[in-house]
Amino acid sequence: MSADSPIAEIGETPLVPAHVTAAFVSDEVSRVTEQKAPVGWWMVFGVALMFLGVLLVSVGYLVWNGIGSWGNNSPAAWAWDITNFVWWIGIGHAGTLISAVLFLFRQKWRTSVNRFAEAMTIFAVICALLYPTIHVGRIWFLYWALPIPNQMGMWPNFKSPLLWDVFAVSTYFTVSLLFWFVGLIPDFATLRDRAKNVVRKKVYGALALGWRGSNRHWRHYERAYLILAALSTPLVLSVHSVVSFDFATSVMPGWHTTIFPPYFVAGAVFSGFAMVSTLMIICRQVYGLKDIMTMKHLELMNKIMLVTGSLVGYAYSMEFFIAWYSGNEYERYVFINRATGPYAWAYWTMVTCNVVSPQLFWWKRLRTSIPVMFAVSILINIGMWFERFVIIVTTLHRDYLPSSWGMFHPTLVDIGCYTGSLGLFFTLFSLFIRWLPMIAMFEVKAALPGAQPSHHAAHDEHAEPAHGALAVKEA
Amino acid sequence: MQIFPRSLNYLPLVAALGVAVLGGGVTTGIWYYFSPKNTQVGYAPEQPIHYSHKLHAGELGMDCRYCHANIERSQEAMIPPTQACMGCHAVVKKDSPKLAALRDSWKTGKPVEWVRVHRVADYVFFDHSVHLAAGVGCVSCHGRIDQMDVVRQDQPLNMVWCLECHRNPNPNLRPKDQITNMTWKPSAEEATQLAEVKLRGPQHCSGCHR
Amino acid sequence: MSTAGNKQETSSGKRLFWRSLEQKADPQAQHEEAKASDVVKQTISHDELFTLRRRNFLGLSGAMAALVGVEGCVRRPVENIMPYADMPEYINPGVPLHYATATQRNGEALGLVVTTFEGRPTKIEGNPDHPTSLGATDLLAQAGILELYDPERSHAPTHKGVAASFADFDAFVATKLAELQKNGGSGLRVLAQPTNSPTFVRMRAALLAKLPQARVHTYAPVSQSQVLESTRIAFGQPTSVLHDFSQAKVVVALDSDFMMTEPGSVRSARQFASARDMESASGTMNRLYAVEPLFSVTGSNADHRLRLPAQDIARYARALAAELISAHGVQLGAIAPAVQGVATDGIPEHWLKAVASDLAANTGRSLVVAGARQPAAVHALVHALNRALGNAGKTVTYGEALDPTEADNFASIAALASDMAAGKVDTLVILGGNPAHDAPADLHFGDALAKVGTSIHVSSHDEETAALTTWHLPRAHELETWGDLQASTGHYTVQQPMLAPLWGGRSDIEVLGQLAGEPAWRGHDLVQATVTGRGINGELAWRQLLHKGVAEQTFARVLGALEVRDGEVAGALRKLTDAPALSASNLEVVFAADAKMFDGRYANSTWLLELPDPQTRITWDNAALIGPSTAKELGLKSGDMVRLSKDGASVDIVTWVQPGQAPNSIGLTLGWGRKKAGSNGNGHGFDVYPLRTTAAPHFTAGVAVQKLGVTYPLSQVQEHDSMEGRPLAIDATLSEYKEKPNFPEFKSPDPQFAPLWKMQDYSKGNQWGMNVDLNTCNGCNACVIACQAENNVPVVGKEQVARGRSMHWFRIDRYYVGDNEDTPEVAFQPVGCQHCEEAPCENVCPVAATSHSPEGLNDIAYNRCIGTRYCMNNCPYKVRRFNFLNFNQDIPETLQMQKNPNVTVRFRGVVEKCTYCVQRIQKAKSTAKQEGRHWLRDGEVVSACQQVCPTQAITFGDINNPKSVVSTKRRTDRNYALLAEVGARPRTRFLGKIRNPNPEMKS
Amino acid sequence: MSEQATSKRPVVYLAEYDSPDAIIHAAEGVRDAGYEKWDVHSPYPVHGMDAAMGLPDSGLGWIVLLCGLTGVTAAVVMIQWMNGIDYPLVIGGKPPDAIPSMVPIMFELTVLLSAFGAVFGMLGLNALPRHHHPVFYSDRFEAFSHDKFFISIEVEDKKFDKEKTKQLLESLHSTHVELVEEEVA
Repeated sequence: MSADSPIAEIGETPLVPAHVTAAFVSDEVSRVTEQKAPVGWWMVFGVALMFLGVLLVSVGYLVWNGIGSWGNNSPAAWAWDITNFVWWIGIGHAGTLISAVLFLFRQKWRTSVNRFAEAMTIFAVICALLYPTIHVGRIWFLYWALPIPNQMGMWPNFKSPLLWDVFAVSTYFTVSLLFWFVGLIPDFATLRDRAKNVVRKKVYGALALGWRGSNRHWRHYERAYLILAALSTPLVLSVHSVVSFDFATSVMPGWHTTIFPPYFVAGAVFSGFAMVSTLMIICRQVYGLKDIMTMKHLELMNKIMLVTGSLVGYAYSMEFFIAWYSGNEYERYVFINRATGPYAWAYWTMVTCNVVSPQLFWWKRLRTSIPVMFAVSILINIGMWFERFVIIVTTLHRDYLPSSWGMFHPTLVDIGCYTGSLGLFFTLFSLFIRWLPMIAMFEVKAALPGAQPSHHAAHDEHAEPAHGALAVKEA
Repeated sequence: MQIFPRSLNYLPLVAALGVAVLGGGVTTGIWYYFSPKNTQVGYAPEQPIHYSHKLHAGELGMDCRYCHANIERSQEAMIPPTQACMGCHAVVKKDSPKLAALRDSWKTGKPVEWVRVHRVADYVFFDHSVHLAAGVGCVSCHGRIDQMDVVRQDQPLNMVWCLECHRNPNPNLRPKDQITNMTWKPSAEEATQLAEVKLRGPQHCSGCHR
Repeated sequence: MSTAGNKQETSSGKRLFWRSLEQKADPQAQHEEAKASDVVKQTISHDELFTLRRRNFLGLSGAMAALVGVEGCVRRPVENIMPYADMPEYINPGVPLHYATATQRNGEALGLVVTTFEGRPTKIEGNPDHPTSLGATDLLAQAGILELYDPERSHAPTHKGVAASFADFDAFVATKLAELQKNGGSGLRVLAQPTNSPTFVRMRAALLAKLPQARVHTYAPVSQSQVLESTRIAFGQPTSVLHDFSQAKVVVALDSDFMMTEPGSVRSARQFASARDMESASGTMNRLYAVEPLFSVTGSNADHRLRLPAQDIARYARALAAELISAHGVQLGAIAPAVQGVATDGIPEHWLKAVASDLAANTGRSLVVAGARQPAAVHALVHALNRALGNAGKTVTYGEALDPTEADNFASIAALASDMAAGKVDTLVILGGNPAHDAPADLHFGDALAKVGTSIHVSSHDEETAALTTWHLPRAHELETWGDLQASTGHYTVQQPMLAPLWGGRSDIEVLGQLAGEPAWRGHDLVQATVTGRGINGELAWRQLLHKGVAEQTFARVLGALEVRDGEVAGALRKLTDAPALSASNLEVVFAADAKMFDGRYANSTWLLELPDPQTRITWDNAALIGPSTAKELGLKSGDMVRLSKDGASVDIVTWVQPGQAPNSIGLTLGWGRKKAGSNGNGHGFDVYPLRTTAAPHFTAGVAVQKLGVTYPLSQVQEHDSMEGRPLAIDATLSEYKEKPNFPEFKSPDPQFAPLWKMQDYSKGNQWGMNVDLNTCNGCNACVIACQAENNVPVVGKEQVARGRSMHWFRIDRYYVGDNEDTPEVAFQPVGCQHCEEAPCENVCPVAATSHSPEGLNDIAYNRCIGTRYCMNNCPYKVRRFNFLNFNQDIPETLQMQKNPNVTVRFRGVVEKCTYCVQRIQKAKSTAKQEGRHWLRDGEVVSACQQVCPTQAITFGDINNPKSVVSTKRRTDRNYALLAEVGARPRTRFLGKIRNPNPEMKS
Repeated sequence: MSEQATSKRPVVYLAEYDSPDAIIHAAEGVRDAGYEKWDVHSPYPVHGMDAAMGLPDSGLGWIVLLCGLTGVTAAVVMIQWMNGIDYPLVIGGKPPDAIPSMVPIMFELTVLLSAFGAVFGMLGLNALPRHHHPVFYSDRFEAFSHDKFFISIEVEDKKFDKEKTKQLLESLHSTHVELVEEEVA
């Protein structure tokens, strides 16, 4: 798995400078939620709100007027709607991956990133869920897709990948949300105990559920955390696999491919990490959290992007090979059409952004340069959107019968629905930054040098799985 | 510093109970009140003319097909034309004030505006003739019309209800000559014969939706 | 639909039906027609429920589902059922009745059977007993039903643009007649369209007898004048020409689109197809040579096609004649010298040698036909050739022409126009037609109208001419009035009204009768008089005539093989001057009747506007068709606006680069660009009449093209012409077929693999399947409209079509085959839902809105669909349509009356597609069950597309019944499945196309 | 402040520590002294503390396993009944009760219910949420979520003795020992 590459160098040098102590951590992190928001925050928040407005208007018009407000047509019955869905879902993968997979792999450096990434996951999934919801022709009957007893005696069709989606994505959302909240409980307690005014005290107090750091609690707590991680790991892999089934189980050339599940997962991790580092870079600049989100963290993430980016590139080439090797003329045409047809520009944008740009990270200088990694992460986000666009639209617009070939042209409402979702995402995210601890304080504390009793490593094997998860191997 | 009162510790318990009770209540409520059994059955609007099936079909024992004449040949059970009523009421009760509306219609040629009682959704293509041909009696869907002074909807007429019979029609089957008989009960051997019938109504979409 | 059915009971239907029945029963009823139509108005207007109901079924149901809660408290909205007050005897609410009638089409009668629900006509079919229809119809006839309900038809007479009543008009006529009778009717002119109505002819005679000074002119923009003229030349008398393609082994079509726009196309297409049917006893196949400027439907079906400018066709005809004489000793007598030594440049040699020898080898079994566009001399030569080749009396016969005046078509209107200009016309009666728009431009008919004392215009719409005339009378639709028609075969049909005129209105014969001072001038009386005049006496005979839709005896005198007057023909041929050769600087334009608009009279029909042109696949517009090489020379691309000008007249029109178009020849189709056709037709396409002159009404050279530098957007339903080498519409030559009869199977083999799961058992009961014979399908698109009419398929408009949202359930894909884009071959492939047994669309629907019936139908329940459109993606045939917007919003009441009550009208947000006309299947089953049957007989269910098909290319039925037609078709070698390799096991299968090229034609 | 107030009743001893090492030794002390109703409070899970307190392994896993099994069963039963038994429709020519297409949802429901089991099971075992607790009377205690460590011994413990317990805690090098009292109702 992509995450185990950096293991070796972790133990060697500490991730955080010496002056970072438990107290320092809670002060630094809580500060963000306690002080006035900086100008930068207000700017981001304002713009985000504006685009949220755009979203509301576009969606309102869409529902009122019908799907025809979009550019979708026959043959391209799906276009930007599902493109955006898959894009957001993909982004929504990094969070759980970081908090779950890296957790299982004992990657202690995750501690300063995971809270952040999980939040991003949840907001991304919210944006993703928007599209399957509004893309249906009769949204008021959407509940028919759920197994609810009704006077028609009808049930959903469990053979439909779309229904698997419903279950997969909603499960993913719920589990991520629980995971996130569980992680937040002890930090809520911190905020509660630091709070000066009573309102803050009561609000955070309520959220903290009366947490008192009891070791009898920590015991179950850590076990729960471990189990959630163990559950989320296959879940995170399954979700994008299921999303890829929407395409892989169809009969469309260019969709009907066995490579899709791993290919989609890799892509998801790729785009997810890109989005995380974009956001991290912004936040650590705005809030000067350079001591906790260190360059080392960013570098490690860049390495993962390099790996997954290359994986994705491999998938692209393999698709072509298989299409050629299959000898199926329809399959072959689709791929030739992708690279040379009317949508070639989209295809090559995708390749440049996703395969070429991350290769810069082979060089340490580039991989540790803030401007470079920021630019690349943005490029990757764009590239991954185009990947989904290419998969969906270029396959549909020219399939089996040339008589039915056509082109897709987006409308204003299409654009509104997409940019609007970015508005929704950043609104939620800036609210999170403002009011919640963006770094898992108790986890960082636990992972600090000297945070754990010195002589006990020896005689507590029985508790190893629980504690070990958060424990640090002393150098 | 103690922020919350001790009593708040009961919150989880209370919340759990509340959710259970409320959720259960809402579910059963919707289940019952929103079901056609409740919303549809018993609908008995007032008609422009107080026509009593109780009197005509019941006491006078007129056959349904005297008025709903085309029912064995058409998907629609026709509502009798004024003409049909006048067939008798030109002589019987010819001056009854109750029949004023009828006589107007006959004079002016303007139809009597009856209020629809039995209604299936627009996209359901129900065919009377087929059901009669299969041996489903009027009473199965319309109830004891012969006892209704004012026509009332007797069955929910929703999809689940249709499907019940389409899946197992035998309880509603009867000899073709008994179709309009409201009180027919199968004799022992008739019952066994009918139990034999392998008839099944369509359960695929286009059976009823086009 | 039961509820809807009741609604219609209450709708205008009831009253109307009764009236039409009564009319059948009682002639006198006619006199109340005016009153009747008032009743109609009321009954329609007070029927809002019907409107509401009809507008958006699913909309309501959606609301219904959403509002159950509310209903729980307040019950449900009151809904009324309005039964008949006094019910007509035959009527059985919910069960349709069928009436036989006929429609006039381009001087030919087309026998029809009309379906009516409680007096509400909803669908037109062909009359199997009628020789010109043989049970089939064409797309214009199918669209007739929409025309009937067109809410923009004239609603009332107007006098000087002010609404008036028929009473006013009658008063006016009375006074006018009085003064006309004094001067014997001088100054009275009647302009009528060519007719084949005996009653009309009778009335015209009566009028002229009563007012000897009056004159009757005949004009239609598209007419058979030159054919009649040619018979006058060749035989000394104007005759009708009747072809029998079923007997012709070799057909040479000279600029003749006999399958589409020529008279009797339905009959011709059927006969032609029958001579191509491989599975027929003979198993032999006819061969068609087409020589034409435009790429016509007929040309698309030719085995060999030579693209030649219209002006060169005459040259070719003569060269061919010369070749026949010299090489094959065909006797043309005095004609011979007139055809010698014609320049043959532009005509490949084998097109003379091979064609001539083919003709000569099939004397008596060949046929030469020429199109209405070609000069009389060419037709005369054709008559001579057919005579010389021994075809006369076999593959072509001549009959007495019912309306010889048509021969003078253009001369006649020219004379009228000059008289009008000279102020010689005091009263002008225009019966039908729209001369102000479609008369030759050089006559300036519109201006001339101003000089006419009183002008009376009788037509369906308040169109261009109506605006310029003193009086305008609504012209009753053919389904609204009594009339009669005589087919060129001599078969006689009485047109009976299905309903009283929706907005009043009179027929031509009525107005004519009125002018002729007939006391009983009502259509019914006039027609009955004609009928009795023809020796059909008594109520029973009359009723039989109405019932069967065609009289027992035929009336036109069949003249058989006539002697050809060689001298006259030669004379006519000598008059033909060889025009200078065409070039990019000396272009020719060819005027053609449009496949949809014809001459413009159907311009307001949304169905026709949205129907893709069979050849160009363009909707909602026409275009100047230019061949690829010529376009290159002129530097034009499809979509460029150009100005075509000649002698001061000019037309701005969009160009379309049309493969197969003759070099240096530009094809223009008539009937578009109407100014006052109605809100649908106005401003769609481009009016080309301004270029049309009495001198050259059919084609003219010396036209200059000027590129305007702007482009114009065109909406196409098919943007890609090539099959990309995929095995889709599979074809082979006759010889290939002979050695490998199952050739399609090699290209599209059925996958043979062991099933991964337990397959469904489709071995019991009726199993529905369809076969489409690509060999006989000629791509006329009638099926598309038939399906639209039967299944309430909505119209989406030009802009939506451009977006790729056309809703047609059934479409005809048109592919070009061959490398040279100037001379491609055409492959038509009709595609509807293939009803796959392992339907990919079903697997992916999350709500199971589409699933399979035990009889193998791919069902779709609109009311279950939530519109994820996943099924559309996963359909390899792309036959699923989605209501992207609410295309059924605010349909005018009268158009709602057209809707088929047995098919749901779909709301926005749901997917729809071909259902194999499941409503017809269910109807048949219902009947069967009433009769205690559980197995339907073959032919008991006929799909709409199958029923309309003139060539019987589509067969539908029970594939479980080994004796059914469809099963036998499936057993033939040519049978294959489209995209079989996908493994969806489609129920619709195709029969490979076979071309019959002449080995000697090595082009 | 609670010390000065009148008519108070002691509820818990709070002993404060600065380092993980200190607290873990102290915990072992208290454990060996045989107390039962006592607890350790730390800003983050302290490595080896369970052993130091002599706590058994968490039984949460079993709850999750149970929920997971419920999830997979629910999925199978639901799909088979809805598509296979109650209203079997022919979809794409496949058997209505086909197994393969059930797998994804079986998996998802397993995970979903397991997750619920893990979270709500944890809260259940921890008797959370519990917003009111004696330790919160102490103001110093608020530091537990910052960087301090505490041992709390409740009066309910049968070995609890105002003096002995205090001595024990002091003997375990507590930086500050506090008897938390609450007002008697």
